[in-house]
Amino acid sequence: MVQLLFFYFALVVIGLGLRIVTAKNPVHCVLLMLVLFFHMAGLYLLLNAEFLAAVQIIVYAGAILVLYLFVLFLVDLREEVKMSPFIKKGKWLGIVGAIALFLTFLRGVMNFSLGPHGQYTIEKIQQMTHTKAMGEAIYTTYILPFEVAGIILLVAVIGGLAMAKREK
Amino acid sequence: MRIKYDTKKKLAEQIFLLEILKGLWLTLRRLFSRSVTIQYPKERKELFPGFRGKHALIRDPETNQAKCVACMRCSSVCPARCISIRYSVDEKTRARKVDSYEINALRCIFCGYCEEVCPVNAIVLTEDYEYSDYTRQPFHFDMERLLKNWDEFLEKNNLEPDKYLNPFLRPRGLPLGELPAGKRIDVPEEWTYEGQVIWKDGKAVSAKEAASN
Amino acid sequence: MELLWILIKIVIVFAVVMLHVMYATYFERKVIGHMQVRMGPMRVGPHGILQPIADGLKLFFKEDIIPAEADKKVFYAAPLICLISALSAVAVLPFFEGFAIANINIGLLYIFAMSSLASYGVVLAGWSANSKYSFLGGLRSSAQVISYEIAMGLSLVGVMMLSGSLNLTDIVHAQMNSPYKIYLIPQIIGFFVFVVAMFAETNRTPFDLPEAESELVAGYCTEYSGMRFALFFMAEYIGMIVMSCLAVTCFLGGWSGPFDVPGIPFFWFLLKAYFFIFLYYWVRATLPRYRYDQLMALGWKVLIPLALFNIVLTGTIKSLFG
Amino acid sequence: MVHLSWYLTVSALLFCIGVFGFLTRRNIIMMLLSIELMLNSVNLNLAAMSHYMEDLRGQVLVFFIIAVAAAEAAIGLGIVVTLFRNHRSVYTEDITTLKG
Amino acid sequence: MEPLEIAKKIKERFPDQVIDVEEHRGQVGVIVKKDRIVELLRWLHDDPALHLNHLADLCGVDYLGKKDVRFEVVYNLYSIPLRHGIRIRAQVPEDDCQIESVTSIWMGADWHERECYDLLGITFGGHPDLRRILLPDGWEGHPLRKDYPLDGGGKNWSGYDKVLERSKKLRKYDFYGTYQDPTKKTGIEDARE
Amino acid sequence: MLENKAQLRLVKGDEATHEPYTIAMGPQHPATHGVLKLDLELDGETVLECKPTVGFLHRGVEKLAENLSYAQTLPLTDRLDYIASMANNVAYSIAVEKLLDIEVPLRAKYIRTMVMEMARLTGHLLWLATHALDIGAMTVFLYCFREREILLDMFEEICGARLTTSYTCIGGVRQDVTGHFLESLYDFTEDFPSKIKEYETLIDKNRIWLKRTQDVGIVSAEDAVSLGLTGPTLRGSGVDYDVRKHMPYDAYPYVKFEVPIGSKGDVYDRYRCRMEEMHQSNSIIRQCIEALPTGPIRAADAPDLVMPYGIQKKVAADATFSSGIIKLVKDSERYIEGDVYVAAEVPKGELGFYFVSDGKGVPYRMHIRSPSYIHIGALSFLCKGQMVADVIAIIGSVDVVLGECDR
Repeated sequence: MVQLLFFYFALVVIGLGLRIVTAKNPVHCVLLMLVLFFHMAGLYLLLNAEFLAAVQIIVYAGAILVLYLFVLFLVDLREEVKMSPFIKKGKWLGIVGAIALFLTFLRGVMNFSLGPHGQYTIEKIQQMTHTKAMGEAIYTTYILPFEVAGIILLVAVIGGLAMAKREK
Repeated sequence: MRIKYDTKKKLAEQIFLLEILKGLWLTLRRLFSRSVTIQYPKERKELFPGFRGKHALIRDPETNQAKCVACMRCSSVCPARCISIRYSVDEKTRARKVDSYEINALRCIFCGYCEEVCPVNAIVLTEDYEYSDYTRQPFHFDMERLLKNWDEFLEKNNLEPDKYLNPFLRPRGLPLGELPAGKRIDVPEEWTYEGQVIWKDGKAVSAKEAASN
Repeated sequence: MELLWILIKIVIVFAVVMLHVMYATYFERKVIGHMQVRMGPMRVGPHGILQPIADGLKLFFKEDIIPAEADKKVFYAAPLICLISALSAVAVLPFFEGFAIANINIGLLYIFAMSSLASYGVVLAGWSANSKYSFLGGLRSSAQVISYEIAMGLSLVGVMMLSGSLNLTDIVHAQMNSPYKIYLIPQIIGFFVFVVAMFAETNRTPFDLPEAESELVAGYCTEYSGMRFALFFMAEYIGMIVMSCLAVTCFLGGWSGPFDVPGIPFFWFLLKAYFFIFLYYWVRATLPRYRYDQLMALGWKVLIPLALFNIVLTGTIKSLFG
Repeated sequence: MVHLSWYLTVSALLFCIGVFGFLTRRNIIMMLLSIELMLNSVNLNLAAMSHYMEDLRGQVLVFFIIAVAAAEAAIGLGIVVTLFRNHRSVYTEDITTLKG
Repeated sequence: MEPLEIAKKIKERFPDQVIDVEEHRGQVGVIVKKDRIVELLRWLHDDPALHLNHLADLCGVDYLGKKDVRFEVVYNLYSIPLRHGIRIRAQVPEDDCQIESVTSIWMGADWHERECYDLLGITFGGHPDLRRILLPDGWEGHPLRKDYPLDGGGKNWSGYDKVLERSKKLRKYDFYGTYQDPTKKTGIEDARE
Repeated sequence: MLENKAQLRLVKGDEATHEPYTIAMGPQHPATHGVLKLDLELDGETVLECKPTVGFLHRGVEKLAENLSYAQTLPLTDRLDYIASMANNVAYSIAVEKLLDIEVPLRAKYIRTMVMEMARLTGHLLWLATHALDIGAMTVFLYCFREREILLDMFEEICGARLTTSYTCIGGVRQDVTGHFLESLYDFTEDFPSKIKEYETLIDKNRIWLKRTQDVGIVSAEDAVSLGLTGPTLRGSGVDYDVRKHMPYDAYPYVKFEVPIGSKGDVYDRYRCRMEEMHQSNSIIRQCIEALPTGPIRAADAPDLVMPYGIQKKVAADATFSSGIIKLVKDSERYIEGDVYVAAEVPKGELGFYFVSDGKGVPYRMHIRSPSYIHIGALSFLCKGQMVADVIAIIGSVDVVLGECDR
């Protein structure tokens, strides 16, 4: 059952990924990306990371992708769909590069071995719920990165505002 | 008079949305009040006499024909020019005979001038307002149809032909001397020039009464 | 066996929700009608009781018009996105003790996720129709939904802090064990923010500018007709119902009541939810509409600071007395 | 039983797709979207490892990556909007000058 | 101030411009030449003793066959603070059918003048946007001229012809199955015959 | 397939310039109060340029009037401002009476003032209804219609029509009022202030309403006069100009009323002005009822309805049918050459009629100075720099009717 689900999610994710980088209409790309995020969330659920699944949808699908949509609407798409989506002669270069990279990765994956196990076993996480476990980890051990992430977000907000602001 | 432009609210009003709550209270009260609408096809509004509706030619009870004498006043006063009359003149008596009398109700703007100027009260705009149809043809009233309209109107409202009163047949408040003979019909006292109403002590009374008191 | 039970639950909840949607339209027209000293639907059946069925039939059999210049795929998909995201949110609502289709640990987050997806349907509907009015409506709506989502999420943080859980059933249980029995009293600020955000999130008056008929004709659904329009309509009403249920669950103690009504475990829940749905109608009959920038200002300058203040207050009180 | 290597393969594949998209797409917005794809593959990788190592480190990192991805999207798209304002174009070959 | 006094003042200020002063039912109209009309009206508007700041009405009149000068542009002026008014009638001959625009004095004159141009064909020099307003663009003739044929000259407006053509094209969809091509004979008609 | 954007530009043949987002608001749009079309150029939601297009309802009333007698044109004035047609009737009648020098009897003057103020109420009620609906307060709409219906019923009682009244005639009114009418009107005036309060409860202090109306569509006093605005739209800017006070007609010199004047000239000021005007109208109606004198309702020298087109021409020889025609021929000296401009204060503003007579029974030239026409012309000035939602509020606040605008 779990394997079946995994294969379904994995196949859809790969297929959608391919479609996204090749589709002509950017809005369709974004829509497919939305579906991809859902399947990504499904994979997270298979990994018992329910909080991550929720965050994936709320932040990625609910916020980031909408931002992409907005910016896409700013650009005149009517012309875009008439043009080839790829840069000149870049397509084959990209395919070759990507395949080479994949082969390298595959080599790494084949020789990969896990390090020592930690303390958060699946049973423990399920018992205290994933959200709580994440919370405890973030607010105790990883409090400094958390603060840094907060600052990065703040910087991003200010930077975004400054850039998008119209020159008077 | 300069109007107030003072909309500053007190702090309590600002925080507790008092004006919005007042509005909500009003709509809630109205939820339980009687509604004012009329469920039209089931209920109908009572019309006042003189409503300018479907055209009709009054049938003279004596001759059973239209009263029209073809004076052409209605057709010449009609701003929309929707009345067309053809008549012939009797050689001997110099009397006119109406050959055809046609009203194009689709052109009519229902101003009521025709019934007001008619010296013999032949034409009338009846209080019938429901005569829609799918084609244009039924709105082209000829004489027969106009007389039939009159009969239908009487039947529908259970009226007697000589009891029908319409303020355009005898304009309210005009002195008798200003009216042509045909228009001098019996009307309630309130409609006559002498019986004009005025306002006195919180109610409408006729001028005569007001003078006698 | 368990799967079958879940399926049965899904069917029941789906049927009940759909019935509610149908009659929510009817009661909306009736309530607003009587508030406006008229009668509302009266012709179909006694007091127009069959009106929703007539409307449904009409919408089903109406011609489905698609603008020639529309992006057809997206145009088809947009109402479905709206409807599905609205319907999925129903799955985690606990209607009475032990009855929720999915009793998951991140129930609250799940509802947020689903309601944030609804903005896709709207913005894509606005874009794909290739009509300027639709487009403006779509943009307005998604901006509105995204910004009010933040206020709504923050307003519920207080509830999460008090109950210590994201599971809706646990939240109700925590409320029953709390001193006031409902979170309305300790979380009055959060409740206020939530109610305002709830109106905005579902695009209802006074925040109905995405479909403000006097400005943008009908906003994002200007070009939709027939069944596809009905899908948007259903999504809106399901959204209203979900938001009302969420308010009941998080602030009014869910299915608990002053006394148990035997045989009807969901009595109190429905009663409270109906009150919120009535509130939607009531406000619609009373208030004018905000302007777009004012709406944004209200969200960002009033509601979000208020919600943050509420969080700080709740945290302080909880750390001092809890 | 799902093996860790399966997750890693899926993740690697998705990453390569992202790389392909980033290298070849003409539209800057689509390039940014490809980066999101790559970030997602990394997230999957981390979450899977974290799951199999029975440690939360990886998942916490995923959480941070999502947060930073939001920041990245905001900044990146802000730049795109500015570019579009100045050049009336979002295509890589149209944007050849190093002006703001 | 009485209208006749105003007329007198105008005569004093612009002796060569005023042609005649007419009084009718207590209202006074000053007939002037069109040459210095803007100057005259600006003076009327700005002079503190007159201060005719409200342009109540602006319209054109066609005196075809009645007067030597065919057109007149009529300005009905009123002073809101001083409560007096006067009418200025500027003569516009047919062969030089043009007068200066007063939009620089009254913003509201804009649409009045467009209407006057639209319906009477008097052009206003210096008007910012002199287009047809009540009638569609591409209308032929100026309907309020006395020589405009009452039946429209037997010709349809070109835009109407376009609409007719378009409706003919759309008829091929035959939404309700009611349209019958007049060139084709249908079975029903045969049956009737 | 095109390779890049430069090629595309070649195909399209134009530079990719920044075009503003344009929206055609109308002619079929719920908030343009008829067939008004506004071409809005937007930057985001801010209006850069607003170009009104009118004429969709043009019927050529002025041309028609040149071929109809004075009396026959009167029903056409119903169709100008069709939501307060009584006021147009009165305005037209007083203009013709000035041209023909007819003195109206006092009773008719009072009745006319009464119905004119009723028309003002119907007009303002419909304005408030639609204005509130445009801003989103839909309940006010139906509350206003509730009262408007009562007024329309009264119109029906005295003249037989609810909307296209044609109630006045040259030299008076066509029908006398009835006792029932007076009583129901009096009851209405007793009740009406509380109804105004009801509308005000819903919107007057409401923070959303205030936000939507205050500081929106501001027009200064100088600009307002220069634009030719009249009526409450002008008075909202603080200019004290009311035709009823400045050039009194009918019974207005005999009744006491005040003219509400705003200060800032924004939508809210115009709204308050009209609301106050409703109170004033109510009081005028009451004074008219109480002071209604007895006497004729038509002037003795009023021309017959069947006015001949050419005075010299004798109409259908049978003058015996009517006393009117004899009278008319006798009075033919009053048809002389000349021109008059007479204005009246209708709900929308100053409705003026400019007549040129060449001594016949038909006007040689009639020009209608319709307030809505001027107000729509001012829209592009008012809407500049506002937001789309404000455009709606501004259209509502200047209160236009397209029947009057397009004529």
